[in-house]
Amino acid sequence: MSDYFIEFAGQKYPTDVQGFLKNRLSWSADLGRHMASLDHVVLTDEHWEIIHYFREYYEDYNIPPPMRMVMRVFKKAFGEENANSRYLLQLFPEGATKAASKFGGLPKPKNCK
Amino acid sequence: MRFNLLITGGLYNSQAGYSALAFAKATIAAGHQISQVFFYQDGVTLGSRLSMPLDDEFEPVAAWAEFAAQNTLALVICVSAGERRGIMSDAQAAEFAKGLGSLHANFSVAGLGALHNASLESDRTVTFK
Amino acid sequence: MSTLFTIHSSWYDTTWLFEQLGFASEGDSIVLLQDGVLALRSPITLGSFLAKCSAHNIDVFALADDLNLRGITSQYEEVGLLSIAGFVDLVVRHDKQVAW
Amino acid sequence: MSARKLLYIVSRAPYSNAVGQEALDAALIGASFEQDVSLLFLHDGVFQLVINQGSDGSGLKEFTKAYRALEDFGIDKVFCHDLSLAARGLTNNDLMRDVTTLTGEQLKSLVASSARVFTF
Repeated sequence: MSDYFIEFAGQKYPTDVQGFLKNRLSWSADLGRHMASLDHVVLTDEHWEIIHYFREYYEDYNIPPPMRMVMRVFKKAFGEENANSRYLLQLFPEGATKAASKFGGLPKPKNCK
Repeated sequence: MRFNLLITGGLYNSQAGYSALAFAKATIAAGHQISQVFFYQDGVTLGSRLSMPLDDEFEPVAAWAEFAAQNTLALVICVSAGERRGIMSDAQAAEFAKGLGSLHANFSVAGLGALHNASLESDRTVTFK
Repeated sequence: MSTLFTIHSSWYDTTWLFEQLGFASEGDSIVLLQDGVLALRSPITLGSFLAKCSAHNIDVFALADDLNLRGITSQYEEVGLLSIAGFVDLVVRHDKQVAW
Repeated sequence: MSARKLLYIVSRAPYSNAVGQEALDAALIGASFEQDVSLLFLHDGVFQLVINQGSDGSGLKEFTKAYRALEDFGIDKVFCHDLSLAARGLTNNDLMRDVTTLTGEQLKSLVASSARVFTF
């Protein structure tokens, strides 16, 4: 059992020390919103677009999507002019891969880069 | 010539640490340079400061640490391979709330990018498994 | 571009390398080291493998220190005994190494 | 500098060790350096690609799913050794993704033409 957890709606959700969920299947959108609020982030539609993409990609491949692919999705959803890494960094100041994984209930991405 | 060494064999399941050290010494003796020694897969266990062989046994970690100090050599442990196997610096251990780290002071931690940088910049990459 | 193949593990784990694959090309070299030197005492003769290597101009070596450590003497004249300094020279003489 | 040919060879089966996961990690980094990456499955390594892997998701992670996404990460040269497949009673139909099968002779030239070879 994990030493760390998030308490939400009367339930305890085990996490790692940095607040990433141990069991991605226990995730819900409400929990994701709560996790973001703990990091002082209010999730907008744009955030959700990215988070859902991360979740679907991870479900298919057990790995976070490469940034190139994230950009492609972003471009499609919000137009060429908004789809740049600067804009993505405004949405997710901690880095899109790390934050989208976290709020989407996915494990912490490897830092072997 | 610039050599980049990659060690993937573990502390006690392979002779890799011993062979690579002999090779590294011969490389320097022949007038070549070693750009970096990268430890990956089970090889990261060679960076454990907590390894304590019997007094009359070969001490791979201490031998590497001493050789690196004498030749100002970079000994680099792969961060993710190390974290999987419990070889991490004090800073990493603190980040994970695990108390003190297990990494020997003469080793450092970096990502697989460091292996690729060194490999692409060196004349030879030599792997010991 | 020539390649230096190094075989680090026992013959019993790497028979497939010797049997299945003609992995080396003309001008390449093969070095047996660590448990790789056990191949020199394998019950199955290395003769045909060595004859093939010789026909393709592929040199085969074994690291002398690792033979001595294990109390093994080579029964094959075709296998050159290599000091660690000689090993370094071989690495220099080939463009890259492939470790098995 | 033009991209160099980096070859990553996996010759061990998945799950009893971290070899496949760590070979994959290395190959993905090689590709992120915009090098010309090839991934070759050889000997027991061909078991990495067998279709329908995985338990109920509670135990060992099915990291091999990522092999179906290699192109997204810039790796589009994925090879299997033909005899390694045949020796294990496997054909391309048993694999989770498209691969190019190589004969021993083709494998030899792949190794010969690579600038760096990382074996796992």
